[in-house]
Amino acid sequence: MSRSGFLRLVAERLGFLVLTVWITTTVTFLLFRLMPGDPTLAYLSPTFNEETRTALLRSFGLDKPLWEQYLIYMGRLLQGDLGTSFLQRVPVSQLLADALPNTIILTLVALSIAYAFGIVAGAFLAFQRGRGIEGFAIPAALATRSAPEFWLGMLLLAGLAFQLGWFPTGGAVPPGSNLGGIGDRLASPEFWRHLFLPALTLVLYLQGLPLLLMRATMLEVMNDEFIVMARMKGLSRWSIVMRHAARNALLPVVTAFALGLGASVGGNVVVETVFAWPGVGRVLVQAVQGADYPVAQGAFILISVVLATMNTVADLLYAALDPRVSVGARR
Amino acid sequence: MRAARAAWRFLRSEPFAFVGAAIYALIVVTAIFADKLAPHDPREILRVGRRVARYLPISPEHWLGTTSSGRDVLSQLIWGTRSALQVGLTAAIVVVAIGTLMGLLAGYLGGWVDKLITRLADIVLSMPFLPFMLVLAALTTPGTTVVVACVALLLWPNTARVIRSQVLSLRERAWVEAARVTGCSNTRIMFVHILPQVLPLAALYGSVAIGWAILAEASASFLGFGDPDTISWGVMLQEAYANQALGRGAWNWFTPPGLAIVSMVLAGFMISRGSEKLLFPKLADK
Amino acid sequence: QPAGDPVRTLVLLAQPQAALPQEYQAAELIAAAWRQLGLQVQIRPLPSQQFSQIVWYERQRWDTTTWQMVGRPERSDPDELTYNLFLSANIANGYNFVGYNNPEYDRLANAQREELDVAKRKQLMIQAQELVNRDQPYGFMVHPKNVVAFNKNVWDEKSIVDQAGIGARNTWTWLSIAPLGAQRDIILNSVSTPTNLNPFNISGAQGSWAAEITWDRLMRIGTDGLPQPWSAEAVTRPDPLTVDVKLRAGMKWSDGRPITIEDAVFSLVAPGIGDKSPMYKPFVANIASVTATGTDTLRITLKKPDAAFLVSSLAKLNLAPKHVWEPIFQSLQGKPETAESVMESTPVSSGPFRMVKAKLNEEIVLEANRDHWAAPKAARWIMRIQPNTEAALGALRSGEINFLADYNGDPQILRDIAKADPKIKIAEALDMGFKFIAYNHRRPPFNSTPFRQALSASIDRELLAEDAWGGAAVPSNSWVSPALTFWHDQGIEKRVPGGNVEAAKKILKDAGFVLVNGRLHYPAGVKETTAPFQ
Amino acid sequence: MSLLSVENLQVHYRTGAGPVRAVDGATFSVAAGSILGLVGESGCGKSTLGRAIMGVLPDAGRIAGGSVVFEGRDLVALTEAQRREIRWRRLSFIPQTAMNALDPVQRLRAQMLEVLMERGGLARAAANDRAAELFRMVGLDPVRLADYPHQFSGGMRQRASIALALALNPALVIADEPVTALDVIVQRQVLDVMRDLQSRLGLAMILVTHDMAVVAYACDRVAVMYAGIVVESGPVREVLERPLHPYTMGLTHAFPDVHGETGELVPIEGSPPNLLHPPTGCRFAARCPFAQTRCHEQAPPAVTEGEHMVACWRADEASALRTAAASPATWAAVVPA
Amino acid sequence: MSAVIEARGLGKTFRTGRRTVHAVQDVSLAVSAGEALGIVGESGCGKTTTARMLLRLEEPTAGQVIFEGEDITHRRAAALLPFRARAQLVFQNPFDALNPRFTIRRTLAEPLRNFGIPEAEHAARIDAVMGRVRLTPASAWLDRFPHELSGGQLQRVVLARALIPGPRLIVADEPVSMLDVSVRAGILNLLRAARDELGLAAIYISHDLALIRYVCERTVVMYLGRIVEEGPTAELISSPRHPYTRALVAAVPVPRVDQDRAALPIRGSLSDTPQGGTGCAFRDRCPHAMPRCEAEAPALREAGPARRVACHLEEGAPS
Ligand SMILES: Nc1ncnc2c1ncn2[C@@H]1O[C@H](COP(=O)(O)OP(=O)(O)OP(=O)(O)O)[C@@H](O)[C@H]1O
Ligand SMILES: Nc1ncnc2c1ncn2[C@@H]1O[C@H](COP(=O)(O)OP(=O)(O)OP(=O)(O)O)[C@@H](O)[C@H]1O
Ligand SMILES: [Mg+2]
Ligand SMILES: [Mg+2]
Repeated sequence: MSRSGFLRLVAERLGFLVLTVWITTTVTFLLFRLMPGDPTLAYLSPTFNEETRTALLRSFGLDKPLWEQYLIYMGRLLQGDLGTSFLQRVPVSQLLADALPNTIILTLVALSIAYAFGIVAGAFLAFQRGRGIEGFAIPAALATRSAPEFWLGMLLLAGLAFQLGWFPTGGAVPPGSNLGGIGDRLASPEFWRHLFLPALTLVLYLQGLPLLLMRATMLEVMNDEFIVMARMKGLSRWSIVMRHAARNALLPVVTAFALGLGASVGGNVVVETVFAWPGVGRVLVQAVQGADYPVAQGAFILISVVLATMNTVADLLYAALDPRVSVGARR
Repeated sequence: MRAARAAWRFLRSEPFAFVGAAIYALIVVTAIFADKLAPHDPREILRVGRRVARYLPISPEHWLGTTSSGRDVLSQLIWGTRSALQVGLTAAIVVVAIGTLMGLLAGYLGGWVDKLITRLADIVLSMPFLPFMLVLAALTTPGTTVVVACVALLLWPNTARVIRSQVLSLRERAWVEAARVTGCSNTRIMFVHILPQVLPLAALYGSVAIGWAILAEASASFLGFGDPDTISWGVMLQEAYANQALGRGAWNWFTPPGLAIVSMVLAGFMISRGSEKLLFPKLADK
Repeated sequence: QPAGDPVRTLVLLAQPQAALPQEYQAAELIAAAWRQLGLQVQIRPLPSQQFSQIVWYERQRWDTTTWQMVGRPERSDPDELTYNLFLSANIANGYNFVGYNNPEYDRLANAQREELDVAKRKQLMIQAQELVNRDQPYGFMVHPKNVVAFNKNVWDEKSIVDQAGIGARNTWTWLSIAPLGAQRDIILNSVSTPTNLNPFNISGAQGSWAAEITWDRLMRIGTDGLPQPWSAEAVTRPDPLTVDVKLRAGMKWSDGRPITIEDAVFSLVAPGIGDKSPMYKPFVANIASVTATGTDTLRITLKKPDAAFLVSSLAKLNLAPKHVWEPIFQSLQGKPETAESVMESTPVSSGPFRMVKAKLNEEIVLEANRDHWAAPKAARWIMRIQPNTEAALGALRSGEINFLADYNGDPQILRDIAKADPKIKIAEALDMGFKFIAYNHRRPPFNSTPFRQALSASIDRELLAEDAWGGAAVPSNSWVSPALTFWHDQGIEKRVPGGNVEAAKKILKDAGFVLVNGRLHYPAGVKETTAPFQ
Repeated sequence: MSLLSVENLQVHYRTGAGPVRAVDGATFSVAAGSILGLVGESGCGKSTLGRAIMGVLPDAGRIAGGSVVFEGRDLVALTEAQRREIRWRRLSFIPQTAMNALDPVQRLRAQMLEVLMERGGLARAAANDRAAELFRMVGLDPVRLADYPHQFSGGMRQRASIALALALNPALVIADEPVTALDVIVQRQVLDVMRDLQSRLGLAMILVTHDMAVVAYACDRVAVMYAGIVVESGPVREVLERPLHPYTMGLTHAFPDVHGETGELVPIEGSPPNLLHPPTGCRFAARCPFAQTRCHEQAPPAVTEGEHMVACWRADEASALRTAAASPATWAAVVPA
Repeated sequence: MSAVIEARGLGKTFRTGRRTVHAVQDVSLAVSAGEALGIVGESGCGKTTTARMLLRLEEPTAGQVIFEGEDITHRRAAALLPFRARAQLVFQNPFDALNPRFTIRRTLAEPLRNFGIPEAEHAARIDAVMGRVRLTPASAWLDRFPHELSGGQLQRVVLARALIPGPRLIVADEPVSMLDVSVRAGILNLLRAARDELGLAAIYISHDLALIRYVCERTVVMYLGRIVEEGPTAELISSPRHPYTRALVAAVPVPRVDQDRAALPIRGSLSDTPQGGTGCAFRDRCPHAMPRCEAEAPALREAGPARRVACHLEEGAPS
């Protein structure tokens, strides 16, 4: 693809990304304003009175008309200010900033392992098509993908943590550790020990897609004429598989990875809850349960932005990796 | 009739699809006869004397024991098929209907309709599924309607994309042009000529959507946004979790609904996996 | 026998099982009992937000609902609940959301508030409880027990203190708990996330455990439930409208500055300045003035006599450093934000523990303030946020936590674990909170006292305590918990027939309600005019 | 001594319904430096034959009999490793659809270098020079080496494939319908390139096609395949002017000739037999206007007269049949089932 | 004799992204009843686009289409129905031209239904058309699905479907290029017979002059979207006047061993040709290109009876 063509594509996709984010945030804003109940309910207590309520509403900025709230909200959003938590009374951006790295690490680690495994296993299974191992491996891959994550997680937790005590039961770091920063955490074996179970649960759940995708595209590619040609050229099996088959087959898998990264950030909600993993998903669940809508809204926007961004990245990645994409297909 | 025979031939030749279809069949039969099959009323609080029959272990009377609130696990499991089917099927039908319609319109009409629908789909795809469902559940009444609505609102783009690309290639087929030349209106071409070609594909996506819906319902229930009024596997799991069935070692309560979910979702995957040859016709030559 | 209209289907609101499994099950059992009376009852679970919204702001709309009052140290004096829950003045917007209206009760509630003589006040409280027993504005269910557990290999069992109506998880325990070995950190769990910790924010249940030991107060509620001086050396009430306080000497803020009488005065008046501290403002509403009367003494003048002032205000308001907070309050002027959401990077406090780290969704770490006059024996206090109850249990067993402070699961499971695992010890204690079914007096037939009496009579409180709460609760028939031995009307829970469907039916029959084909009808001539809950 | 000689080759495909005898007795040979045209209808086994010679049948296919002797060695008997040695160095291939045959995600330079370096053992610099040379040889500008396949037109892709096939100076190139997808002018240009290379480099070639005119233009010899069997082969002039097999006769009349007379064209009604269950006798019998009972019952043996081989029971009556075959009425009489 | 269909200055410009393709420019032609017109030209020269515009399957960006004296260029889809019934298309690829899920009967009934022919007449008309394409007895074929037929049989069905509404015009776009050599002749014969017997106007498209010669008495040659030469087919082949036509004629292979193997009188390939510019589109490939060709595009001029050529060389040549 020509360089300028690609740049144009990038610009176009980024433009659309901005539009998507704007629509998402607006929809989110409206959604949350429709939420029944008002935030002061969270403070219900016999000492709670009308005056308290008004003061609270004012401090939440909820005493203004909707359009004004919207303008304020968008204005603040542009400055990265997501408001203050109704319940926890801290800036939402700070809650999210604490949580996002954890989610990203969990997702990236799990996704990378799942994809590494899925790609290798998928390619292997593609070569084994029609053999006995398929009858076992494919149902197994599908079954782990079919299990509710929390159920899988609870079973792992019960087995490996409660019964055997090999892994901690939750959280990201040991109690009272000084592992505040991401760098510290990544360097600590304890962190990885805490990461193991939630990551394993995710890996079990996530590996099915790359495995099946890799297998299917591999099968498709292996049937392509240019693979037959590569054989005719007398190229080594290794060259054929790595240089031609895998490279072509990987295209959709790489794209799926980017998409998966976006989707997982929002989809980890359940796993984060089971394993008390201090990530964005859990923040969101708690906020929704507690009707803490600045937080729920912030987390939702953050997740959507990550998702939309990763969707865009996936698109661009595909265009960057596949020289054919930019050519307008003839009708 | 021809279709039925073709379907049967297909199942016979594809063990995966066969197993999947068999599981579905079993679930459907169970759901139909749930009231006959279930030994107890799944909602009834069973008593032992004045006391609630909590946590009874597996016994001839209660094949899977009882729950913390004194209900028969097996009966709940059996009744759960109804809600699973209801959630799964409505979600699948809605997804397939919306997705197919959108895909068909976008693919066939092209132009601004296509642009609009693809853009819309892109935007919808950047709505995180689970979070969206939680928020929607919090905004409205939690329960299966929300699950179905979410699946329908957020999952149609997947089907629509596939259908669209299928339609894009179909509309280039000469027989579509032939239909135009022989006087067919666009509507007729779309719904009489093209639609039947993409329906099998849509149905496959439907079978995957069933799984999605079931899992979504389970996750929503787990996080406390299920409809406790219905007896569903998700709600069962949630109850078991909330009442610490695992901590009690009540595996008889915690595992069966999970396995039921796995098998139903698996069935959908199996069917679509078994249909690989339909999706990648090249494989059939191998 | 002639009959009126059939009673409409009654809808019993409840929070979802996921949120409050015990309440949900209780609601199911109660609905089953009411159905035996010939009523059609539907349980309607609502997510907590909608639930509160309806109960609180749509007071005309609902029939009946589950509800609870939780125990807090300052509720050791029953005044707060007595005054707020049932006073007719609170029907419209206040906490009397059921709409109970009885002038006799209003009189008793006001009188006890003004009565400084404890014996006389107790009499008034007993009378009020009797009145409520007769009118049954609520269907009381149970007083839950507080079940906590700790690792007795780590902590000396004898150093654990029980606080009346609170249980073993209390400030006194955090101060006195003594390590047996090298592990000197109190590691406890919390199932929900705490909130911003600052002296002007009421930090929710879990947050306040940390806040209470981070900030000092002039008084604290003792293990006996009575207020005792803390940062004050002495507190005296020369007359019903005057309180004199003498400050303890030699106290310091964590930034090294001494705690002065100005700080104390500031702490008492700050919540009342403007509306920057809405949550604390009610606690200073009755203060007319605070003046320093010396370098270490101050005098508070009240607007009205308030028997519970020491408990509800002096034991509640945190001591905040004036040099830090006065500028903050000033900078907040004219902005919508309140002092509640101010976050200090390192809070300046004076309590026995100091904040080291507060990752609200992960953990809060406090360390012992060795310079404090009541320095704790433990080294650190670490609260882990673990929403998964099951996992919290696992963590206790594996030693990841050594104090299971927040447990709302099945107590039986905990007992079983303790039986199997010698290192785990359970501490159960009656809570001062209570769980109840609220009847909406605005909506017939709940306006009928006999009807409410009958409903209450059919509730089998023993069964609820046993099966819904797994034995970790006792039957209730009053808002004053038996844990508050002094104030509680002994034996009141026996004075209402419990789980007695026959007695309930008789009450209904006597009041003119009629059973037709098993369905309960209003007395003759009464029409059903109330729309069913939608 | 011919460069390649294929003797009674049989290739079967395994299918759910039973074996498909895609090639069922193919015999022909290619002399060094000459072009053999392989003509036949769609599905008669031309590509299968080509792939069988290259030794890259799909998993379901296998050589069920016969021999393929190339430069004195029977390829069928070689091990995979030995066969790999020969591939591309001595024996290369030009595919029909160059678009699918070139790796879509690699630039042509990479694809050229891969062959030149991995198989030809050239250093990068030398390989680069050679690639440019090859491109020029087939009439492409070497700057286009930097392009991806999709950036080429059909004719250019075909030329690139030819360049690729010639990279290692093979002795024999199998070209599977290299010009079928191209239009006349480009087709002619590609054929000219191939003819030119043949005469300059002494290349031998098998040119698979279904177009007699292409054979007439470019080939020295021709082999006519029908339903898996080579039914006639010989020098092009011989076969075109004196066809011995009725199928070949039919083919020559089915073509309009741009300069010839515009009399009615003669179609061969019906379609080739299903190779799953090929008929017992002559495979063309069902469509043949001259079929006799014997033809339906027994497969005719191949007979050779000079360089001209034919498999037909009535080969000796060929000249009479030729006259009859020129009349449309002869063919119209056949009504295949 | 008045033309059944006529194109006047037809043009089509495609815009894809930033690229603009002038697929067809200023094409004028007319076909009368009973006449067959061939369109030849290299791949991509705009033959298909022209045909599709004539059938209103593609919207022209310039010019007019006149069918039986009526301008149908801008008729809306709904009003086109009568035209559709009278102008039919035979497709190139018979394997793709039939809905795989329709039986042959349903395929043939579809146009009848769409064009409002009473149900009662369907069976008779289907039988008749099946006879015409020599798929007899009809009953043996009608209930089959396309995949049960061979290519030649399918193409007959395609032809039958085109004939069944009783059209006045048939357009056949490469009607035999996908078929096996042995069955091509059969289809060509049927096309010829249908035209002769029904007196249709016909347009055949191919890049194979030999084939065009077999079925068409008149031919236009297109190059890069324009007509470069037009004339009676035999004349065009025996004495091509435009350099491109000459190359085309020379390039057509003949099934004879003795043939002219001289280099083609043409250079480069279509994709090398720069589009646009003012001069002759063929100039870069033309062996006779002269400075004038660079500057000025030749117009399509009368060049003898029924002949038109667009080449500067032809100017001044005797008409
Ligand atoms: N993988 C396969 N499995 C089964 N049958 C096959 C397979 N590949 C080809 N065939 C069959 O073998 C026969 C010969 O196929 P082949 O591709 O060699 O024909 P061809 O002469 O090259 O045809 P075309 O002109 O269409 O390219 C056909 O009948 C085809 O259906
Ligand atoms: N929908 C379209 N969008 C863009 N360009 C198009 C479109 N359709 C045709 N073209 C271009 O218009 C030109 C003419 O195409 P057309 O299909 O009419 O040629 P043709 O002569 O029929 O070619 P062939 O012999 O290959 O069928 C080509 O350059 C083609 O790429
Ligand atoms: Mg082939
Ligand atoms: Mg065309």
